[in-house]
Amino acid sequence: MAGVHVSTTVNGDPVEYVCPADESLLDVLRDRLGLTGAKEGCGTGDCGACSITLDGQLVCSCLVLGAEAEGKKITTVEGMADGENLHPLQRQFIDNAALQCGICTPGFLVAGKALLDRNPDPSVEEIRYALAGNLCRCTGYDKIVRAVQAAAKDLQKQKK
Amino acid sequence: MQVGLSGPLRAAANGEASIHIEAETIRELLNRLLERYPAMKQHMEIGIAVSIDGAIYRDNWTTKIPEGADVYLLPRIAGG
Amino acid sequence: MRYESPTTAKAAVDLLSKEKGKAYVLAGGTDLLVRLRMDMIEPDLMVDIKNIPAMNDIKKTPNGGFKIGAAVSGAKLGANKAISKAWPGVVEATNLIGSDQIQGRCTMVGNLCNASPAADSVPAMIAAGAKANIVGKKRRTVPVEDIVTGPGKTALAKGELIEAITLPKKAPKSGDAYLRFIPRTEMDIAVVGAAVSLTLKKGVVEKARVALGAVAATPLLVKEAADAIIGTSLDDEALEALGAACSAACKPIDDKRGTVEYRVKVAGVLAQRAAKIAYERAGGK
Amino acid sequence: MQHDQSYTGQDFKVVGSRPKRPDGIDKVTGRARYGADMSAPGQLVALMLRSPHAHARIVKIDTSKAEKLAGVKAVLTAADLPDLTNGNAGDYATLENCMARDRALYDGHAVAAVAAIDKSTAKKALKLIKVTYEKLDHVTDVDEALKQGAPQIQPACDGNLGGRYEFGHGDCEAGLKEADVVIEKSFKTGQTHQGYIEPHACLATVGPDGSGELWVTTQGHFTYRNVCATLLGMDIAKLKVTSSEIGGGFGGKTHVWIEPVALALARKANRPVKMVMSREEVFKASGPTCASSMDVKIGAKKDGTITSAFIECRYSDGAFPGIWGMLGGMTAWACYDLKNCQSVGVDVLVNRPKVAAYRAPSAPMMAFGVESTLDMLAKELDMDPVQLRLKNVAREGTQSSYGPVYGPIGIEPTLEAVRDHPHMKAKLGPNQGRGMACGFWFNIGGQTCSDLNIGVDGTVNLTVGTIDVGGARASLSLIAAEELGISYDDVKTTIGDTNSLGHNDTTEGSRGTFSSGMATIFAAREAIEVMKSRAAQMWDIPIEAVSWENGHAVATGAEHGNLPPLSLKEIAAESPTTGGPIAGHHEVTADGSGVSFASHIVDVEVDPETGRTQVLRYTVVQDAGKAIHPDYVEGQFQGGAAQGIGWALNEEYIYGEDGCLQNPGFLDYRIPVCSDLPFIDTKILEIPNPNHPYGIRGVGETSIVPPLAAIGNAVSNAAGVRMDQVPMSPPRILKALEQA
Repeated sequence: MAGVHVSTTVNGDPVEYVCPADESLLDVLRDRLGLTGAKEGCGTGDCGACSITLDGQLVCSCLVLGAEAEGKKITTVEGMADGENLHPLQRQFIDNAALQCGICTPGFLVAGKALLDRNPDPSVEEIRYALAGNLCRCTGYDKIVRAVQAAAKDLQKQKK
Repeated sequence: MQVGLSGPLRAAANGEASIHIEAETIRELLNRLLERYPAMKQHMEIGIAVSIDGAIYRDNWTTKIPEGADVYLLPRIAGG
Repeated sequence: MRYESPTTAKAAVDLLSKEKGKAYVLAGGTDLLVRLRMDMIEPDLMVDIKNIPAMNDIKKTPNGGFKIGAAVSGAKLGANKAISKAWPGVVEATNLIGSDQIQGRCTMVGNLCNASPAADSVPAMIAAGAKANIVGKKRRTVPVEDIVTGPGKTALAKGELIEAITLPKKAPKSGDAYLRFIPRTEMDIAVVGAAVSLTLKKGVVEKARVALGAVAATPLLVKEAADAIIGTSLDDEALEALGAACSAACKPIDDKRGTVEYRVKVAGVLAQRAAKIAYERAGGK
Repeated sequence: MQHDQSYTGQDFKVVGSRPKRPDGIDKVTGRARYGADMSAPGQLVALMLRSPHAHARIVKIDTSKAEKLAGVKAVLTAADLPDLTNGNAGDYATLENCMARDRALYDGHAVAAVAAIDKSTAKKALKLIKVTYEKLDHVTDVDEALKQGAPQIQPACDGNLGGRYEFGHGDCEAGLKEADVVIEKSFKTGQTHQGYIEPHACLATVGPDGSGELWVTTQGHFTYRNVCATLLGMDIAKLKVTSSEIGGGFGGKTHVWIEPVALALARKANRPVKMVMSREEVFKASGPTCASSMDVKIGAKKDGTITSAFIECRYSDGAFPGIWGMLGGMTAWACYDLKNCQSVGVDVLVNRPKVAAYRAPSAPMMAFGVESTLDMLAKELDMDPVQLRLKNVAREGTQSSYGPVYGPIGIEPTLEAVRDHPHMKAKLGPNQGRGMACGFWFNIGGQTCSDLNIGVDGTVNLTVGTIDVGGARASLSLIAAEELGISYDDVKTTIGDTNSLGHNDTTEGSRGTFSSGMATIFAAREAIEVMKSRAAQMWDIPIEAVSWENGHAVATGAEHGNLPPLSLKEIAAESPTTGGPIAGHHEVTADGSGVSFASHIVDVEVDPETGRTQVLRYTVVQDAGKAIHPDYVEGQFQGGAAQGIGWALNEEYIYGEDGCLQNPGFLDYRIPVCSDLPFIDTKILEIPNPNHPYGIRGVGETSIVPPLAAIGNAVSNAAGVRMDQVPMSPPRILKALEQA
């Protein structure tokens, strides 16, 4: 299988790689670029653990080919904190005990941030539907929803 | 002392629900039991636990059995 | 497998028609890449159409309708206020496909060409009278209800692909709606889907189209169901007749998602509920 | 040294507070390393070939073409593994389940494996392995499997009967004669999976000298070490197992599935081998819980006194016999004080994967039968369901249905809390209904050891051997801080690998914080003894004159009382010159875990036209003994309830006529998504366990026991139909509504 040469941007850094044409972007991130923050929970777009943004759009990286990333801007959970400053959502996940095992956490953070970027003051129902593509088996989602609410408040305060 | 036997262990003790045994520790209890009812061996291999006053002991056979304690033999439990 | 990313529809057609092995069109990939991953397909060529500029556009047609490019994602469609206002049923149906993550990639055309009987956007498109613009050796335009010919099968010939979906101009006093039944609140495949599009004249249904999903080998356009409400003001009797006509049209199967009995019953229920929403949207009371 | 494990009833300073978890930052930044996140230089990728048949004789496996493919480094079949057919039954079953020898016993049973330089080469190699099967008749339903003439799955068993276990006391027949009302009903529950989001994954290395390493996602790395070494004939001490962060287990990561195969491939190839299950493999070939079928009969007097309580529940263990019927039998009537009760648990073999534990294994099924029938009884007697339960509730001194007499227990307080909860009085709308139910789980203790090392700056490393599945490191840090009298932030808790500590049992049975908490308390007390002797040295006074108060050594007695206390930090700073590092260590068989009880309340709305059920409100009341870190206790309550809700409404293994699993993915195995659930309210009760110094009971499992029945009861009140089968899927509810 011929490899595809790809030039792209990951968390603001220029990155190049060669991957087989049928390799998922998730496998590229994890196995070629060493970014194991995105997880494979299903490989079929049902669990959201591999969530990233592609040109600002929330997607499951298991359902994107590595070859498709040419010229795109990718962000992953590894790019969420600003240096040593955690993003408010990351901080609130810790403060609200919104994670137990933590395997789904990177996906929730990326999806939660995508939600707050487009809707700074979401209702509980909006949060729940926006995160419906991210499965968590430990928490019953209770503390996750509360963490997103708290982060929304933090971000609103930051803007003022 | 009287030792209660849970369902599956009764068959090995000729159907008795409760038997009289003198023992100071769990290990002694189990040894006496085995002497009297060799069929218990099979249950002990699968796993056995001892309840003393409602607290369940699965492993610690050196545990002392207080006088007048409520003692009950159970199959060994596991969990998720 | 080769991956190609042409920048014109013609180049895409060339690639597809010249390929001797198995060739697939990649739009959002939310079905195709699942099949790839599950080893259900072994492509020799995948043609990504997302770098063809025209296929990423939503345009107004000269006669007041909309032309939605084949690579337009559900999220992009949902963000378009004009279409959401004119064809809320179609937009809602498309936005029901999967999660926000899936919405970032999935397309109406992909949903159609995947040719699943349970595709959410397809009954809504059929009810709306949408047409598929096909490119290939020749261009042709085909009503959406004629595209899917069986589970996983379409009327597209080798070397053909759908370039865009055209929605007609919204008639005055008209409304559309799509409802699906799933066991959870999100993330499931429709057990039953029902779409209704109707136009009113003085509170009476003048025109209507009713389409059902997941109740037969292909999405169904149910003329008898439309006839049941045309000429009525959607009174209880008309709704009863609508439900009965929808249930009668179902030719479902028992599967892991639902039983024949269940689908037949719920198809009628959903069609009634969708009709009420469409009626309200059309300004009926 | 035997320490006094009994409850001290002390006032806590830091235990019970809610500090940030120590692994939080790693987990929100993507740095935490889970099973599939580790790589080794030169690693190979391994894949498993699995049976497409529910039951088939393996006539021949031809691996020759696969072996010749460039890039393939090892191919493995059962012929490469020890034949344990006539050995220990448990070991035989474990290895046979990892790799079928003569017969494939379920759809997805492994028959061969390859290790190759990359995934695509490994995939190609799998396609080149030719397996000749002779298909055999199969059976996947628990009741069908017990019928005469059903295909037999294990030749050593009596038909497909894996075991039959009876518990109880009194005489149920006699009790029925005293009854004014008798309710009899049969129920069924579908097979469910733990549904952890992280698939099984490991990285194995074994050298020609027989030494190996295994990085693996597991609930018990010491257990995995012992099992893998035993199965493969390795020395236990030469296999180092390091547990990754674990992405959920709930019982499913207590048993080995791919690990012995990965180790065997690594040994054969003499290269590191990484093996990661796909989601489809997780559903088909890890260890879900049982499907069940049961019959219940309860007799009662008009005043609600239960005179007779009988249940028989048949559990589908999969293709190998387990203890699931036995466990279920013990839990059935545990909440109640009954004169006559009997419970029968039956283990049944079917052509499905080998069952593993799932959170309070076997208890939710029995509770569904028992608590649904009690609700029917309450209706028949026109009695409030909470009052009916309170009328028959077990208390301290009650002889439990599984035998022992209870010590202090919490079922009555949970019921009283439910009775008095505002949720019980909230208004309901049309098509809405409220239900409640109770649940019980044992909790267990087991072998544990902890190491506590104090650095020269007075900060503390606590090393434990029980896997942290839900925040235990935070709880254990709190316990160490409490005992030493220092700040939570001065303690760093780590999970040690198998070379750094003695044996620790698996984190299962809600034992993690109970047992490692106990070992930590005593390790800290040992360190305190050392610090007292160091302080005595520093003061040059006899050790008997030193006591330990609030993190300080205090000189006592008239002659020394004027010495200012020495803090832990001060003592630690002097440790290089007072005898070297200060440490405490403790190993214990942490027996004496406390049984736990919960009562749940739920409101649902049922759509009468589609049969769809929406959970509107949910409240969990449970006895924790002592909540060390209340956030993570609440988390356990909420998580268990959510899993129970999924089980009750939508989750189910669906098998086709061909005996193959039709829904091995999260699309059609429908676990609750965020928008399916309401906030889950919790109320923690603290009835101390007298057999733990801090009063801790396990908290992890009980919360999954009541939801099935609680929701069934709520559906019954909302829609007027009694559901006798879970999941209460929309088609089933609609059918029941039409038949009503």
